Amino acid sequence: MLKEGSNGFRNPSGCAISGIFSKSGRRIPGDKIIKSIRIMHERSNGLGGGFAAYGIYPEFKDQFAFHIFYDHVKAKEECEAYLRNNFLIAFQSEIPTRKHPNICEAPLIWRYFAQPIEARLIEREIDEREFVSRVVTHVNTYIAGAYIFSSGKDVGVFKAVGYPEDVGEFYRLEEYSGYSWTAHGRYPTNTPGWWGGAHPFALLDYTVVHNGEISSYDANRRFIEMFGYKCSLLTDTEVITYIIDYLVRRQGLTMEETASVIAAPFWSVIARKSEEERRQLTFLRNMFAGLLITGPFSIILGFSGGIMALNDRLKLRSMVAGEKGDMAYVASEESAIRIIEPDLDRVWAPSGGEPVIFTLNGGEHKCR
Amino acid sequence: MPINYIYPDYEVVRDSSRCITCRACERQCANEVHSYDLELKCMVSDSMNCVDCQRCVSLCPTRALKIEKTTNTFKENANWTQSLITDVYRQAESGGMLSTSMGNPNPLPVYWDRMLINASQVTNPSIDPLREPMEIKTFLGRKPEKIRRDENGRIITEMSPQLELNVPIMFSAMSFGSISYNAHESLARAATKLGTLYNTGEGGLHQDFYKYGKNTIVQVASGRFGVHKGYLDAGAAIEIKMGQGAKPGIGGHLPGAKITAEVARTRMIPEGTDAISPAPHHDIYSIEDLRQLVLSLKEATGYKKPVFVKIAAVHNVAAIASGIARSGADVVVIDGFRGGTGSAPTRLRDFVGIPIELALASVDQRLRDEGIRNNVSLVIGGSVRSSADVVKAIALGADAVYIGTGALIALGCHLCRSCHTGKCNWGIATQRPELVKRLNPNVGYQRLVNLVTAWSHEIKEMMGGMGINSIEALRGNRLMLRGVGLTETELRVLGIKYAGEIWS
Amino acid sequence: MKRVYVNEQWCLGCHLCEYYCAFANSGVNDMVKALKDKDIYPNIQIEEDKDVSFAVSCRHCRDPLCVKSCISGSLSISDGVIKVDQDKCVGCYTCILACPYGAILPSPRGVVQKCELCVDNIGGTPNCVKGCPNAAIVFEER
Amino acid sequence: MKYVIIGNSTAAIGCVEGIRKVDREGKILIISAELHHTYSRPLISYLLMGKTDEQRMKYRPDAFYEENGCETMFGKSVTKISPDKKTVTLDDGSEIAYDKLMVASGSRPFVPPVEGLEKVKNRTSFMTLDDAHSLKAMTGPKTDVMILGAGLIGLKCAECLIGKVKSITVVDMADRILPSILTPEAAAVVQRHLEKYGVKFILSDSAAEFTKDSAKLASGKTVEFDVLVTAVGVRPNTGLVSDAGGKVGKGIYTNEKCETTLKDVYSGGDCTEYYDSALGDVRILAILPNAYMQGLTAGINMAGGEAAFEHAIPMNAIGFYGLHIITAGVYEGESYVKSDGENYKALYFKDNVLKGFILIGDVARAGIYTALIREATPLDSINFDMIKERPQLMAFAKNVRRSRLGEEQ
Repeated sequence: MLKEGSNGFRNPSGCAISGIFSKSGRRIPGDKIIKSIRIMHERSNGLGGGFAAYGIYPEFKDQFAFHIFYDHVKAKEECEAYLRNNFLIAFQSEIPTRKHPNICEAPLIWRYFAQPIEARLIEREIDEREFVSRVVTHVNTYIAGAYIFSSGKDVGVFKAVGYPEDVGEFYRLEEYSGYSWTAHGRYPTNTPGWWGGAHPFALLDYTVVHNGEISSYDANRRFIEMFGYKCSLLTDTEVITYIIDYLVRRQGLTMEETASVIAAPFWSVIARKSEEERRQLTFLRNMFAGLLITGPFSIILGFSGGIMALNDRLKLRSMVAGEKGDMAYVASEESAIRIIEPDLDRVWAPSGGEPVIFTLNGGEHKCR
Repeated sequence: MPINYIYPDYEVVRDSSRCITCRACERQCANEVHSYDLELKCMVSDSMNCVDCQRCVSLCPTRALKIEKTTNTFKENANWTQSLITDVYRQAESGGMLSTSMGNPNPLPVYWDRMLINASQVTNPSIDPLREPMEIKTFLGRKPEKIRRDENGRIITEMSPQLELNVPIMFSAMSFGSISYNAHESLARAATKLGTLYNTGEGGLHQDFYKYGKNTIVQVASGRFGVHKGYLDAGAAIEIKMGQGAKPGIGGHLPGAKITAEVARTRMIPEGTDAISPAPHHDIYSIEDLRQLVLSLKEATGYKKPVFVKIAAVHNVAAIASGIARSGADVVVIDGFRGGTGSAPTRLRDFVGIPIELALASVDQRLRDEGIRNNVSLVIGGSVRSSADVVKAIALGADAVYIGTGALIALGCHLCRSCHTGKCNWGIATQRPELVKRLNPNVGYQRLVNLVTAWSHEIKEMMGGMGINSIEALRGNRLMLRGVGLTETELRVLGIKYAGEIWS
Repeated sequence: MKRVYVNEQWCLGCHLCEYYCAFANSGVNDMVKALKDKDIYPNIQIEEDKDVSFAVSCRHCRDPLCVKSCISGSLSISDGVIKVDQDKCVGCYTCILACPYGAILPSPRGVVQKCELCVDNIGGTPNCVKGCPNAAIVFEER
Repeated sequence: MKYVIIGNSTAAIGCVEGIRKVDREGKILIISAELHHTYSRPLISYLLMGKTDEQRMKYRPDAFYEENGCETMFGKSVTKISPDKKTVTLDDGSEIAYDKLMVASGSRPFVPPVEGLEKVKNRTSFMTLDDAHSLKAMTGPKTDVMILGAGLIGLKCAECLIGKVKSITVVDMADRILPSILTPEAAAVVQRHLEKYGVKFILSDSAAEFTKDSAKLASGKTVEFDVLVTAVGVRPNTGLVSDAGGKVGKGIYTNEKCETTLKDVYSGGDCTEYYDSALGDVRILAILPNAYMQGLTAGINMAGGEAAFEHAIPMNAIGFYGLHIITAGVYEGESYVKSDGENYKALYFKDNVLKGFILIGDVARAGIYTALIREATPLDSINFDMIKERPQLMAFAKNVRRSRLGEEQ
């Protein structure tokens, strides 16, 4: 079986995405997002589905929550040894699943709530997030058969090969409640079938669900890899996640600024802006030229305390946003919003390149 | 009667049934091939002096002329080819090095032609440049490593000096002296009109062209001809020429015959003296010395202008480029071994250096491996022949390309490789006034503008086909290239997959 | 009105304009047939001296002395173009006496000939302009 | 506005075209004693040579009057101008009112006061189409023709008779042919040429007495003839203006606007005198281009426009049996002469300007010389050696060439 990224295999795909967000921080059970993504069944083909949920681990909210696939026990042993060498593990368990007729060939799926060992941070002179990011890269690159697919605090990614609604049922998501949910149904144009290749893709608390096929992939990949990232899956989602991590976490850009890099306004649009805006937009486009993403995409980026939805600047993929009270919705199709909230206060199709950002209680967009 | 070992390579063929004896061929041939025979009342030719520049053919109003490769053949020998044998005769006669000009004509691999470009189908829409914006604006210059903010949290947008190009194509260095005043004017005006840059080469900047300074790269080469404060200040950027693809490792020699009063004044040397550029810069024997020159030039110009460092593509080019990227230079220029020249020893031109495609791929990868690709922009030259070559160069990782030979061809050059004789019938590589005037810059500049405009359209079409609507998304996007007819090693160096291999 | 203008800076003295002119006025559609083994009588002529050369043809003056001087009424202005009616012309050469450019020429028929901007033969851009290899002759409004 | 034009030749046509440059509406009435559509007088010799015909020798196309809104009154003569009443009186006694009047009354042949002239049966002058018709009717292959006068008219008459009559004898009291435009040296070239075609010349002699078919010359010689052509000069028709009180010298006086001294009366053409800038004096320059330009100037001024007639210089283009002669200006000052049998060139220059020239044979681009005279171009501003060689723009300074060839003229 060919995994994404193995032997240079790159698998572009079409998809369905959906996101639900409570601006007041109300915790919403997981069946709602399943209902939303289910309606877009036709946009997936059963070769991958997944979810990201924020606020689901309140009891471990200060611990990094690692979700890991193991192909075999040996990998688990090797990975756990590596984790124990670097982390104080507060709790670990298999992730609860239920038997599902449409989900098969499941790997071992474990989760760990852990905190980096202080001494490891000091000896490397880095902060815990950088440390965790390096650990994730190390495990995913060097420990054969182990794959960390979720690594943020108070956030969890759940994904598998299958239709997303089946994946949701498999992971018993109705038992989780979170203030922010995103979901992804995959329609890869090739036959993979590796669980790690499903979406969302996550690093730290950044999770990305993405529908599209970016044409700038290798330009983006070769640029971002200069900064210690290793694009092992060769998927768009992976590189987008790294770009966001790089721009937001490492360069300290706000979400809007990040959007103006990856879906930069056209020069002709920049030319019409005020002097100050023009200077900044030109600066960002020039400095991060290699991070401009072209080709069709719609993404929902989840982060602690918010989500951002963004289309490519030509809006080559459908994406609709809606609001009702404290609830915000984003999905590939309006139906996926209407099915869970028929009576919306507002519904609109965001323009290409225009980020739609929702945060808890209107808080800072910036995610540190 | 001495033995004449050399038979002309090309023969003038005149269709006397079409010749109207207008004598345009005679008047236009600086090599004095054609003449009118008063007794025979017809035109006659002596092919011995013909360089196959095609001037007469192009001007003949009745198409009565053509130039044919001679069929006079030495006994066939795959090892001792006719041209090698002829070269031996020449050297046995002269005792000197063989001289030639323009780019390497030998059938060495052209990697551009072995790379094919991708296009979108179904999963990712191609983009129509006639309907959607298609951006090829390019900035050259060092990029900052970190975002910095002021006390109000605003991003500080000051950065190292940048050049803004409307097209990722510039005109490469060709000195006034090696090419004519009118050729320079054509390049300068075309660069201005196109919103790109041309390069003075090492011959200084004629005072008439200071007004095109915003679109001028002023070169500082080993001879330091024409270099002074005003010159450095005049350009938008400064290029230190360490080497040239056509003749890596050696300097230049502009014969006194080409040092006319204007050339002499511009170069700041006496009229009629040979202008000899040393092989190395005698103040640069190491990378540290280069850094000093880079910084000296920046100091001299108030840190307002990006400094380019141009090197020939040689075996160790990646490491050298890496050194330059850390020298304070803003742009690294790599010139491939198929690049042109106004004059070079034949053997050097043909056998020293490496192909630009491989050099570019290796330099770009090396700079990324070291995480310093953003420290410098990467410009390449040395036989970029078409818009497809430009697209491939950018996909391999170049920020922009230099075109020299292509620009000269647009001006009329037929690659007769006789620049060194100074008798360019197209008014390009000559200083003889009656020949120089043959290149009307009003025409020449428009032809250059047309060429680059046409290439821009083609680049945009190809980008659109790939689903890319901004050149930066093409830069280094090697997934967009596939190889054909290449070995594993070549593919590895180029960093591309073979055509038909699965997506990667 | 568009006229033919010459710029000696770019004239190469190749004389091709003369041949293209003679061809345009030959009434033959093949240049070889029109000009081979024939003396040519172009309406545009190159003046040459050492390195300087330039073409001269009718300036199509707004206030033309030639037309005013014509004794037979064969020179006239039609839409700004000064034309000669060679059937009416008797070859008195008063126009040659009058034209300050020397742009009216005796024709082999014994009358006079002059540039008529190719309006009645090829039309559009005059053939000397088309044939000039260096844009030393242009056809434009000034 | 009503314009009345007396005459129907070059100056009259120039006047019509001048008026119409300014005024497309005003009425124009052309009154002419001749019955013909306007024709070019100098073409009568070409007519007889068969180089043109009556249709083609029309000075303007058939539709000219109609297109220019002209009424014509042919076969009528004006006998009187009344500038106070602003009327003209015709030979039938009728009066016609005008707002502006153009007198383009031309000239008439001078008939020399020689005894017995009235006895000559076949006699004509050679100025009008009717003269040409008469001459044609009188002559044939057996005719001996005597032409009195070796000027332009006499010689053009001789030329057109070559080969058509038995003999042509030209008599002139001057010592050379074309005395008004050629120097003796130049005249000899032309004379030799005409003699080749059988024309006989008797110069420095004059007719003392005629019988019906012979002339006794002052020298005592006798010339027998069948036909006599008198071509000893012309006299301007100035009577209408002088009778009305207008100033008349050698011809009708006009200023540079072509106004006579009579209010609203203009004049131009062979009936006027004018200032010869090359000569620096007043003279009659009875040549066609000047007539047209005077007419044009008058017309423009009559219609309320502004024009001035200046730079009039004597100039002539004439040819005899393939030998072309172009002359202009006056022959004074230093000279440059070059001659090679048929081709002859003489340039006359003084005070740093070209004053005159004579070209015989090779006359190509002569207008460049004419312009030097007309514009009084300082000779030290051009390459005079070059221009002596042949007329060429190369002789001018580069910037002059640029402006002449690169700017709208």
